Amino acid sequence: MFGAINPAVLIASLMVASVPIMLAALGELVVEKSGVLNLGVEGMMIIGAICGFITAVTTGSPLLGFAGGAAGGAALALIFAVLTQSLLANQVATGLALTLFGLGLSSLMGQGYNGIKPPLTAAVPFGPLRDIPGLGRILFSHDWVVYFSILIIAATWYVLKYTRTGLIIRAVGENHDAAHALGYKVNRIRLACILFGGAMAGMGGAYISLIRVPQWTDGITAGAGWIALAIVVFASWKPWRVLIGAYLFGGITVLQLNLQAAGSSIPVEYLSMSPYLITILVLVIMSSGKGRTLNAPAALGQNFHATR
Amino acid sequence: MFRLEKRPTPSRFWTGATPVVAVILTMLAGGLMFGVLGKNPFEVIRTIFWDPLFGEFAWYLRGQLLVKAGPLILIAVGLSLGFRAGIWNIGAEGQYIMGAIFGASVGLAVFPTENRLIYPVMIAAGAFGGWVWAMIPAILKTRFNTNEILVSLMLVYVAQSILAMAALGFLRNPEGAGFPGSRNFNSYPAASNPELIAGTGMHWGVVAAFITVIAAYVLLQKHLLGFQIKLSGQAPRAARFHGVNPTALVVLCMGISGALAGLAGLFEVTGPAGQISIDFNTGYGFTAIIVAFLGRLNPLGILLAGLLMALTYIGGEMASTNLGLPSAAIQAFQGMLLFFLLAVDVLSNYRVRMSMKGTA
Amino acid sequence: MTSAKPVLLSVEGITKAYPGVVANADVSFQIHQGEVHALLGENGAGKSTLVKMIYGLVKPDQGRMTWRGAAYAPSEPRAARAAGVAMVFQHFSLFEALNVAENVALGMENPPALGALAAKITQVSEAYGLPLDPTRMVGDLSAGERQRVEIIRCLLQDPKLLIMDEPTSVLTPQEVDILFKTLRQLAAEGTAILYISHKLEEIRALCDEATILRRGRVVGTCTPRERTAREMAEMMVGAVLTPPERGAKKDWGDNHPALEITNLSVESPIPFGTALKAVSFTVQRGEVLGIAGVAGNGQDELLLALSGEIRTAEGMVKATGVSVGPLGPNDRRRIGFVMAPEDRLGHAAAPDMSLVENAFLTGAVRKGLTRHGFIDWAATRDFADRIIKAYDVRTPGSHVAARALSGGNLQKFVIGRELSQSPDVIVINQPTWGVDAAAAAAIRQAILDRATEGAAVVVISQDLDELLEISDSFAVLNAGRLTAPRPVKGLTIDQIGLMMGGAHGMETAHVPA
Amino acid sequence: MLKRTLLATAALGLGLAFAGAASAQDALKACWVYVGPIGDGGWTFQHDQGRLDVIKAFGDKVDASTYQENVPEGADAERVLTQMALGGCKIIFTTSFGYMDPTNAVAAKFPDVKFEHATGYKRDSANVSTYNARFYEGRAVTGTIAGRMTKSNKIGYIGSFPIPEVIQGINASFIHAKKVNPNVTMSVVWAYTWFDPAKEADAAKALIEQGVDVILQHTDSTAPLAEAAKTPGVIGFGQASDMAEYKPSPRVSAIIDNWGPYYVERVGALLDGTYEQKDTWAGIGGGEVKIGDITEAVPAEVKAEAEALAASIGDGSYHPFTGPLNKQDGSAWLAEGEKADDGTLAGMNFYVEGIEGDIPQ
Repeated sequence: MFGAINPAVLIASLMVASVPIMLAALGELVVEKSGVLNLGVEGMMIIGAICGFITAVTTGSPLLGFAGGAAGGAALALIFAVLTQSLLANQVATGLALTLFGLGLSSLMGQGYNGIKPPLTAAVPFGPLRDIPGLGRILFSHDWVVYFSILIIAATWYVLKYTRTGLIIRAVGENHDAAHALGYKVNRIRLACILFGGAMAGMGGAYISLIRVPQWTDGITAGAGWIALAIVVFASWKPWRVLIGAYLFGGITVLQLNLQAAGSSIPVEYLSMSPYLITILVLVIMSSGKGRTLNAPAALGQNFHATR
Repeated sequence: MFRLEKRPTPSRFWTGATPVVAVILTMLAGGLMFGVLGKNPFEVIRTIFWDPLFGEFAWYLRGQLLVKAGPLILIAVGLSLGFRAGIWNIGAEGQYIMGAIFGASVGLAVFPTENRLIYPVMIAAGAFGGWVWAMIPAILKTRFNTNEILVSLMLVYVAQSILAMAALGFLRNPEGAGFPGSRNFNSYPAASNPELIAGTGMHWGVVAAFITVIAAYVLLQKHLLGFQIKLSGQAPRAARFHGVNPTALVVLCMGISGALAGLAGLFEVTGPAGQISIDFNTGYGFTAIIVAFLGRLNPLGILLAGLLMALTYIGGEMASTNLGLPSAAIQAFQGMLLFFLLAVDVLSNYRVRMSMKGTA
Repeated sequence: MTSAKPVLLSVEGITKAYPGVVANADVSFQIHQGEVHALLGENGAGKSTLVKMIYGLVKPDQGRMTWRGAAYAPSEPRAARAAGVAMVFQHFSLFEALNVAENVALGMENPPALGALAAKITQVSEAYGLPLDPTRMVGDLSAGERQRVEIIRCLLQDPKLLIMDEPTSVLTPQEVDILFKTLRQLAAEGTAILYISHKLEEIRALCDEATILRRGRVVGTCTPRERTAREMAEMMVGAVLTPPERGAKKDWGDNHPALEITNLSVESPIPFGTALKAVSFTVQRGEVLGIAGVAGNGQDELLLALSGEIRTAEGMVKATGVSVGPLGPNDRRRIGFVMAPEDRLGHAAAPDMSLVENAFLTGAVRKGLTRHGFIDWAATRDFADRIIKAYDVRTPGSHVAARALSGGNLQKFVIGRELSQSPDVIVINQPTWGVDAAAAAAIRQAILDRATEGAAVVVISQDLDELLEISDSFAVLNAGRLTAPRPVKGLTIDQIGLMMGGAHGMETAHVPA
Repeated sequence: MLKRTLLATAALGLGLAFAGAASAQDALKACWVYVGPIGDGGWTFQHDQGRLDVIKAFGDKVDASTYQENVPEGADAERVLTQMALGGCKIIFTTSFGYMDPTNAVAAKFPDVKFEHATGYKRDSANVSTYNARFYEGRAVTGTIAGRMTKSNKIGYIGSFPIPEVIQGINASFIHAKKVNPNVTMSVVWAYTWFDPAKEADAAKALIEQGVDVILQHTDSTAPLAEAAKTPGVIGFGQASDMAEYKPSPRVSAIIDNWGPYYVERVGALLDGTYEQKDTWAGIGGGEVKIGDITEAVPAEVKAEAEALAASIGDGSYHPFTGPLNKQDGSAWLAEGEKADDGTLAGMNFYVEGIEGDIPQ
């Protein structure tokens, strides 16, 4: 039954489907690189989704919508940062609280925005390039956020690997005591990373409510934030692998629906649980390899409190 | 600016006082939120916290409080054991679903036989269902070092798919005119979990919750295993030095929390919910996480926290019907409660000092 | 001679208090250019706090510093580095998952591009006789090599004052020689060195001036070459110390070793750890075996394998004649085999738990503190109180959290907890690390007393002096291999040096076939 | 913007109602329980429109200000219903299938309160009535438009759950599309949700990628229409509510649930004492199902054909399930001229001949 599915269409489609989780996962990657585990990605995404939606609807500008989404995600991340960095709260619990609070607050903010059409984001006009058979559809048929998400992966990769900022982030995530002894402001650096992570998650959420669906409804992110967290582990904290992981997950999601639409004989229930089962499988494969865990930031999830 | 200074020994006073402070702060901040929403904050707070307990219909709602708190407490106590040991089972919702499906399957398989043994077997099957579902992340963690947070969570989605399959397929009521949903257990006495004393809301699940609270309390205070659980969470290396087998502990803690969540599912499906339906799960597994933290991972605390959380649900509902408060406001209110708890928690381990100069 | 050189740094009346502790009280001293200045004191005397203030990590409450005559008050390490102060930390400020060049770059203000920096590292490291490959992961380096990373990080900034906090505690004797050569070369080039140590012979060999701290106060200054180690020690401790005494040796009659390790090989469970390779040794009743070696050569792994935290194959570990390889810690304790790990807070004891709970941590089995799995807290409290009393643990009571105790007191509690279980075999890793002299003496005495009563004792330590003082036989752990134990009597420092370091060719000869 | 204003009005009305609770003491209290948020723009929104119709029709005589959104099915529903009954509600509309058992359980305890359960079949006590709408009648009309409009001859159907109501809709759509366009094929995607815009959008997208150019939806959000809007030439239909904001294309028409008349009738009956227990299953004829405005994107002759069909269903001259019809496996179901009986329809669990794929079990 695979024959009925056009690979170029599928690839183009999965590139769009994976944007939210890719942005959120990339943000979380930077957060985790700095040694912080923020499980509130889902909460930040959905706040980003509603803030982006409200901003776009109010201003009429999708671009401002994305800025609003990023700001909303970062604002929620700030709560996380204050709790974990200043008040030394448990990161796991705080992350979960963030998700629960985000879901509630977003639905509160979204009252009255149900069923409204947001301003549309058009595809980037590539002109004739778009009509190249196959490639045109894959490479030149998308909105700007799709390209932005790939660019920001590249930028994050470059910054983490080749710049001093990246080196400092990695150092803080590796050994906060040593970084503190060298005079780096551990909490401030982490704060910046947490805010970046929140902004990226917020943009990812805004992509769902402004482009992918596009409308607002309660719980619209539907677990994408958790998938993003899984992708960070899958990617073993490497930016380019976030891209692969997001495309893989996006691909499975798109493929299972296409298989249904193409009349596949695989029962629907199995198709709909397949993305999650495959995610688990991939997590198992990634974590069972020996030495792989070495890439995890050594101080991940530990709070830092400067004593003496 | 302020600065934190670690206390040599955790403050006993603040350990007890922080939840109270958190509730008060939440009332203040929540009141502000309700005010912004155009409601009278005092009226809303009174409707949420006072009316269900002492209002006109308190005689009915007090029992409902137990119905709502029962599964929360049952699940939260199980989760708290794992959380104390540093094992993060976030997928109780899935285990709750699977417990309900397993237990219901047993009951429906023998329908309409009447036998005293049916319900006990169903209880065992429910616990087993939750246990099995929790064993998946447990074994993946111990064998392959796979993150249990993510796996247990992914399995919630899988369990939901299975629930849909059950409601639409293998457990569908054959006399239900093709509609989704199983037979109703309330009309099958041998397999039902009725209200034990009319009007109290007491059903076997609430009884189980109370027993679990006491058992967990004794376990943590008096038993070697409780000591090992606490030790593993506070100082994992010291725990191994003591002789704790981390693999066994993960399996045990996940198993207990899974089985308790499964039990909660079973009691719910045979009692208050009555049947397997597509939307059978209403988030008890996730809310129980808040309850566990709100109760400071202490069984007695969880008992109180579960009741408090049930109060916010039922009171919130009343605020919603009577005062037109959006139901989402209650959810945000509950989130706030957890935030404030985490925030003031710092007081039990740290002293807050004001400093003249800005911190370096 | 020193007065001829201009003053570089002057510390005047510095006071720093923490809640409950005065870390520094009215401390004043001066460092001259090109001088090697020792800061001498016991653990807890306030040395570390003092240098952290000089390095800008901590701000003094009172007092002032001048740098080349100008006021000096660094608000952060960056400012200190800009002035020309560099510091090598006792617990290295290194990042294991980053490579050497990246680690160096992190300690510099304006590092060149990583490529250029790598070239410079190679160049400087060779100039000072400290060879280092800039592309290697720090996690893969030995402790000595790690220290080189720190030193080179400092040297690249062309410091005027180099602070070294207990630099030799992780070095082999040969490495110490190399380090001293480098430091003398630096001093000759005009760099002042502030050298923090409690090792008196080293200070006599290296330093021009010494400032001695006790309980946060300056209690004296001296020129180390002109004083004996004993004189300085008494200034440092404030009392006359008596070396531990060994009770009369008895013949225990049986020739079966109490502890017998045969071809013990295990992978390390610790990231960047060292695997043990065919370690073999035996210890008789009443014997103390000292195992020396530089940190990171397999000490932690050896303790884990002996404690049962790493299970091993049948036959590799035998205690009191029982093969315990596959048994866990509690089964080992049951037959009288107890151990005390190095890390007090987090490994030997749970920091947030009370002393009662921590007494239960290892005492449960031998003291019979459980019944059908239920804990007898009254008996446990009793046990904890007895440890506190017998080993002079200074604490308000057994209810306080372990983290509230000072290092020395907690160590006395931990060692006392094991020794008061009347064990037959005891393994202790770093019994007196970070412990003040009085407590250290008490701990050593307690260990020897237990040996006199017939226990077989293994002491793993990086403190050679300590090992030579209390051991009957002596072996060295190097890259996961253990040399054949030798009697301590008649062992010279040169021989120890050969056993310890570098001489990789020698190792095979020591490993029993 | 329309809906926001409506919401604001509703909120205002609510506030007033609360303030005037004492004075309205004698008014008949009618209450509603909703499964989703009013703002879903579909199912719950339409029920709430019905509630507003009641307010409009009776003014002071009826207090229809009490409702509860987002009530989970099961124990919570039972509690909410009990609270409402205790709180003085005289007639309670429970607007989701999942409320069936709770409704009957609470009804047994409050014989003086009337309970009206939507889409269910259990009427255990005398005070429980049930009501439903013949949505399949509307599906026949949209199926006709779909068959005429498709250029790729592929139409898609987004199903919520494989239950009789949805299967009726799939069959009715397909039968009538096939009738006007024998080459048509239909792909069904099951979303396993009534309302999840993200999932529905994904499902619509997958259908479009498979070459579908007409999307019929049996889920309640506008997301499939929003997705259709992204691809020129793809059309769809409003579901439950008019979804007029996607006019004239991709939304070319709509199946509208119109509960107002029923609610007004039942509350009115209770007021004047003519109320009795009953089971209502009305369609286009009874006004419960309305066909939304067919836009200019549809050629006039197709529009006329569709309107004629709707009219013939409405006046009872035509039944959408009229033989000859075979089941999917080729076995005979309805003979020439034979009409399906309500019992078979209510439990429909098979596809008609020509639909590919299996109904999930």
